[in-house]
Amino acid sequence: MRKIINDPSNFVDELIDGILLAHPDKLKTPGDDKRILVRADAPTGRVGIVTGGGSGHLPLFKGYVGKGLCSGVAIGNVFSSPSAQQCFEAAKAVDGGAGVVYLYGNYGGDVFNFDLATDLAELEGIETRTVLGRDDVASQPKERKLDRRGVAGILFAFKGAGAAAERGDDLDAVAAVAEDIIENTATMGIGLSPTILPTTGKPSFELPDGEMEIGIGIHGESGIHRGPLETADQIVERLMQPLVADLELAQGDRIAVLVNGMGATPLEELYVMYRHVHKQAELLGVTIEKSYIGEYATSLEMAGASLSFLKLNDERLELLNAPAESPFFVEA
Amino acid sequence: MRKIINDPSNFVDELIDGILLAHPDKLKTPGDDKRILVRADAPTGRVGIVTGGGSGHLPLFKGYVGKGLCSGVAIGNVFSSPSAQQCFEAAKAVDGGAGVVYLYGNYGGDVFNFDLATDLAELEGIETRTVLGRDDVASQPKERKLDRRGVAGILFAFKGAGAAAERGDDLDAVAAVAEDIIENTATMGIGLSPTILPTTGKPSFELPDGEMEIGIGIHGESGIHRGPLETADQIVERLMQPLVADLELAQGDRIAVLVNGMGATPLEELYVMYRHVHKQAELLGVTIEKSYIGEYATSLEMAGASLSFLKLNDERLELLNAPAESPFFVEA
Amino acid sequence: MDVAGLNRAIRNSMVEIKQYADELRDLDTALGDGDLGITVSLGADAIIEALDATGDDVSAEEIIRSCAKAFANANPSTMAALVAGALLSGSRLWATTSELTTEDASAFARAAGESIGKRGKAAVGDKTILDALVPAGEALATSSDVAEALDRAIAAAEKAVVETTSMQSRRGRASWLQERSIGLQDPGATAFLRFLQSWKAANLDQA
Amino acid sequence: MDVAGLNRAIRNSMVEIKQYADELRDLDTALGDGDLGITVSLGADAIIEALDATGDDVSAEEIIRSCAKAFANANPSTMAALVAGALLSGSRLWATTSELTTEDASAFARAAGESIGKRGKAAVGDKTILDALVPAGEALATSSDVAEALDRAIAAAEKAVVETTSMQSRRGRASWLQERSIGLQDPGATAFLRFLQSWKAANLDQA
Ligand SMILES: Nc1ncnc2c1ncn2[C@@H]1O[C@H](COP(=O)(O)OP(=O)(O)O)[C@@H](O)[C@H]1O
Ligand SMILES: Nc1ncnc2c1ncn2[C@@H]1O[C@H](COP(=O)(O)OP(=O)(O)O)[C@@H](O)[C@H]1O
Ligand SMILES: [Mg+2]
Ligand SMILES: [Mg+2]
Ligand SMILES: [Mg+2]
Ligand SMILES: [Mg+2]
Repeated sequence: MRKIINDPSNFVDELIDGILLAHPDKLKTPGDDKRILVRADAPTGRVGIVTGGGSGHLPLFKGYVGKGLCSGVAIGNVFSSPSAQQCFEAAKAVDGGAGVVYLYGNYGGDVFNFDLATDLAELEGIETRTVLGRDDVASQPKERKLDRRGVAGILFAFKGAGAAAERGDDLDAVAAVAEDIIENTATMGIGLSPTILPTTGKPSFELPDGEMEIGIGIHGESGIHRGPLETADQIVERLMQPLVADLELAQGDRIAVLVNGMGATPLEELYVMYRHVHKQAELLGVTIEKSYIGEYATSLEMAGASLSFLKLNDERLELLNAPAESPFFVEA
Repeated sequence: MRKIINDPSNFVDELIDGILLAHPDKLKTPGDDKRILVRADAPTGRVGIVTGGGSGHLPLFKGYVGKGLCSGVAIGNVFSSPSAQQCFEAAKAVDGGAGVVYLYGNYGGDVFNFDLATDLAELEGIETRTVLGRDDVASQPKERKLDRRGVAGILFAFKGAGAAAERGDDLDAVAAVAEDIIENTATMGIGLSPTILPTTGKPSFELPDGEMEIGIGIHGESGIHRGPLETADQIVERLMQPLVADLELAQGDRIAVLVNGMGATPLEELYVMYRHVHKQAELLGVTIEKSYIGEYATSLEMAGASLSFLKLNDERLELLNAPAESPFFVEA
Repeated sequence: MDVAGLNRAIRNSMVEIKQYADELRDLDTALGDGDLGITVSLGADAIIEALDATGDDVSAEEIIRSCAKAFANANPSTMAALVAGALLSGSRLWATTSELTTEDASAFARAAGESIGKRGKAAVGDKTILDALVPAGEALATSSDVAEALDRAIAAAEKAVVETTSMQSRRGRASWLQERSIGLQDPGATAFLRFLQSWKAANLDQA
Repeated sequence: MDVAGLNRAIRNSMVEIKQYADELRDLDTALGDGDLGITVSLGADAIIEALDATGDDVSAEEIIRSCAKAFANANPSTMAALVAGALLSGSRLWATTSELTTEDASAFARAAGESIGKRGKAAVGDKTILDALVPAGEALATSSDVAEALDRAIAAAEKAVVETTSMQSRRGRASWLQERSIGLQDPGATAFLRFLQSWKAANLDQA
C-alpha cells in the first residue's frame, strides 16, 4: 500500500486535525466531536447549508465549507456516512434561526443518517430541507433519475446555493436553488486505476493496464462497463454524449463545465480533455460560460476523470460567479 | 500506460491549448509560438518576471503566471527545457521598460538556454537579472548549496518577487527579493511511485510496494537513497530534520510551510503530514505563520510529497500575504 | 432462552461473525464500495462493548436497543442504518418477553424485514438483505425446537443467497451497476446468512 | 572528405544513431530524468531535416552550424545545449576547409571539448560526455587514415565509457544522486561513443 499514513484507523481524525491546525481562521469544530466542521463565523444568521458524507474525496466535502459555500459538514470514515447525530450537530451549529438545507450526495448510508438527523433537528425546532446530489448519468437511466448517485457535479449546487444563502435568500429559496442546479447538472466519469481503502489495503477493482472502467463512481465502485483505454479525445466524446443527451443541450445553450480529476490524474491531462470539450461544444453551438478544471471530488489515489455540465441561465451563472472562499476553493 | 492523452508528441501543445481556451481572460500567447504564455495584461510597465522549464509539473510553471506572480513563462516539452529563443520571446513580451527577472529552477538544460536568452535580450536592450531556484537540500550538501536543484520551494519566490514587482520595486530590488527568499528556502521530498514520460511510456524508476525513495526530484529522478515505507509521522520527521538544520531554525523563528503533493498523493495524506509538521514545529518553538497544502509542483502521476520551509521575517511574510491571482493560484 | 442467555448468545455470535469480514469486503468490493467487511467487524466490536456495559438485569428490548445504537454508529452505512432500524422495530415485540421462543424470533424477523423494506424502499426480489431475511424468518416459525428452527432458517437463507447471484440489483449502490450486477452475489444477504451461521456455531452448547 | 561527403556522412550517422535511443533513455532514467533518448532521436531527425534544407553549396562551417541550431531546438536539454555550443565552437575551425582530415576532426573535438568544459563548468573526471570526447578526440589525431583514426577514437571512447561506471557524477542532474551515482554508466559519454559507432557503421563505404 503506497500511502503516507499512520494507523489507518486514525486516518480521518488526523487529517481533520491537519485541516484545523492549518486553517484556524476559516474553520472550527463546534463541540468535542471533530467530525463536524463549520465556518469559523457560524452561525451567520443566514440560511445554513450542511453537507456531509464519507472521507477520501478532498476537496469534497470538507473543502466546500466557507463563505458563499456550505456552512458546515458532517464527516464520516473513508467512504462511509457520518452518523445521524453528527449530521444533526452540524445543523445545530450553523443554524442562526433561518433554517438549514441538507445538501449531500444520494447514497443509502448518507440518506438514512441525514433523514434521522432531520427528525432530531425538528425536535429542536430547527427547520430543515433536504436536497440530494444525483448527477451521475451512468448510475441510472433517465427514467430512474431520482435514484442516481451524486458525484462531482454537486460542486455547482454548493456554489449556487451558497451564493443564494449569502445574498440572504430564505430557506425555501436556497433549497430551490440547489434543486434547480442539481436538476440541470449531469456528470459521467471513467477510471484508469482503482482506489485503495486505507483500512483494508485492497484495490476497489483490478484493471489491467490498457483498459478503462466507464461510468465509475467516487467510491471505487466499478463502472457500468469496461473497455480498452481510448485517446483523450475519444474519452471526451464518450463522456460528453450522454451529458448532452441528458440535459438536451442544443445550439445556443450555455453551460458551465467541470473537468474533474479523480486523484492521481495529472492536471495536464485534464487540460488536454478540456481542450476537446471546448471544441466539441463549439461544434454543437453550445457556449461554455464558466469552467472548473482540476481536482474537485476525488476518490483517494484513483486515476481517472469525470466531466460535468451544468446547463446555465442568467440566474445560475450569476450565482456561480458570486464570490466564495474556503481553504480549498476561492472564487475571487 | 494509464494516461488520458492523444498522440504523446502533441501532449504539451494540446494542454496549452486547453489552458488558453479555458482562461482567455487571464493568459495570452504573445505571438505565434504557443510555448510562451504571458499575463493577459502584459506588459504592465512594472518589472517583468519570466519563469520556465519543462512541462509535467502543473501548476508549476504555467500556473504561476498572473497578478502578483510571474508575468510570463517559456514552456518546454515534458521535463525538457524551453529553447533560448522562447525564453527570450517571453521576456520581450512582458518587458514594459522596467526590465525582466528570469526566475527558474537550477537545471543544466534550463540554465544554458536562459543564459543564451539573456544575451539575446541584451541585444534588444532588455535588461535582465537571473535568479535560480535551488531549494532541494537532498540534491547537494550545504557546501555545494549553489549547485542544488530547484523544486517546489520556488513557489515562495514567485509569490514574493511577484508581490514586489506589483508594488513597483525596481529590477534590482525584485531580483533581490527573489534571491533573499530562495536563500531562506529549503525543501526535501520522498517518492512512493515513479513518474511515467508520455513519450516513452516508461516508469522513471521501479519501486517495490512497501518502499520509498528519499530525496527525489520533480523529474522522476531517483532519490539519494531508498528505504522501507515509513509512517506519515516518521516521514515528516525525516523530511523536517534536514530543513531545520539547513535553515538553522531555532526557538522563536517563524516559517512558511509548503506540503506539496507530487501528483498522485491524496490531499488527505498531505493534511495528515501537515498535522505532524505543525506539532513538531511547536516542539521546536517555531511558529508557522503561513501554510500551503496541496499540489504546487508535481511530477505527472508520481506519488509522494515534498516539504518546504521558508524562514520568515516581516518583509517576507508581507510579500507572501499580498494578493495574487492566476487561473491556478489565488491569494485573496 | 432468557435475557442473560440472549446477551451471551449475541456476544458469542458477534465474535464469530468477524471471521467473515474479508468475504463480505470482497463481495461488496465487486458490487459496491467494499466497506461491508468494516461495517460488520466494527459493528460487532461495538455491540460486544455495548453489551459489556449493559449488564443482565434489563429487558430483551433494552438489550436489542443497545445493539442497534452500537451498530448504527460503529461505521454508519446503508447496512448499519437498515440493521439498526430493523433491530429497533423488532425489539418492541420483546419488551415484556422473558423466555424467547422460535415464534418470537420469527416475529422479530418479520418486523425487522418490514422496517428494512420501508426504509430502504425495497422488496423481496430486489437483491438485498431482504431476500435472505424474509424466507429465513418464515422458516424460524416452522419448528419450536431451537436447533431445528435455526437449521431451517439457515437452509432457507443459503438458498436465497445463492439465488441472488443471478438477479439484478434494484436498490442501493449495487443498482448503479445495472446489468453488470447480474452474476454477483449480494453482500447484504450474505451477511445475514453469516449471522445465522455464526449464531449456530457460537451457541451450539445452548442450542 | 569534402563538404558534400560531410553532409551525407552526418545524415547517415543520424539515421544510425536513433537505434540507441532506448539505451540512452534507460541510462538517463537510472542517472537522470530519462530524456536523453528523446533528445538524441528528435535531435537526429531535426539535423536530417536541416541538412535536407541546407544543400551542398555551402561551407563545412555552415553545415555544422545548421546541425547545431537544429539539435539545440529539437529537445532543449543539457545535452542539446552543450552539444550545440560545442558544434558552433568546432565549426569555426572549418570555415575555409574544403577537404577534412583526421587532424581537422581532432581539432574540432578539442574545440568542442573546451566549449563543453566552459559552459558546463566541467572537466575530464567529472563523469560527463567529456570523459569520452576528450580521449577520443586525441586518438583521432594519431593516424591520418580515416578508418584507423576512427577505430582508435572508438576504442578510446569505449574504454572511457566503461570507466565512467565506477566514478561519481560531479555535474548536472546525475550529481544530485551523489554516492548513489557510482556504479552507473554515464549517458552523455555513452551517447558520444554511440555517435562515433554510428558514424563508422553508416559510412563504412566512404571510410
Ligand atoms: N435500499 C436498500 N434496501 C434494502 N437493502 C439494501 C438497500 N440498499 C442496499 N441494501 C443492502 O445493503 C448491502 C450493502 O450494504 P453497505 O455496504 O453498508 O452499503 P453502502 O456501502 O452502499 O452504504 C447490499 O448488499 C444490500 O443487501
Ligand atoms: N555541466 C555539465 N557539463 C558537461 N556535461 C554534462 C553536464 N551536465 C550533464 N552533462 C552530460 O549530459 C548528460 C545528460 O544529458 P541530458 O539528459 O540532456 O541532461 P538533462 O536531462 O539533465 O538536461 C550527462 O550524462 C552528462 O554526460
Ligand atoms: Mg459504504
Ligand atoms: Mg532533461
Ligand atoms: Mg458498501
Ligand atoms: Mg536527461
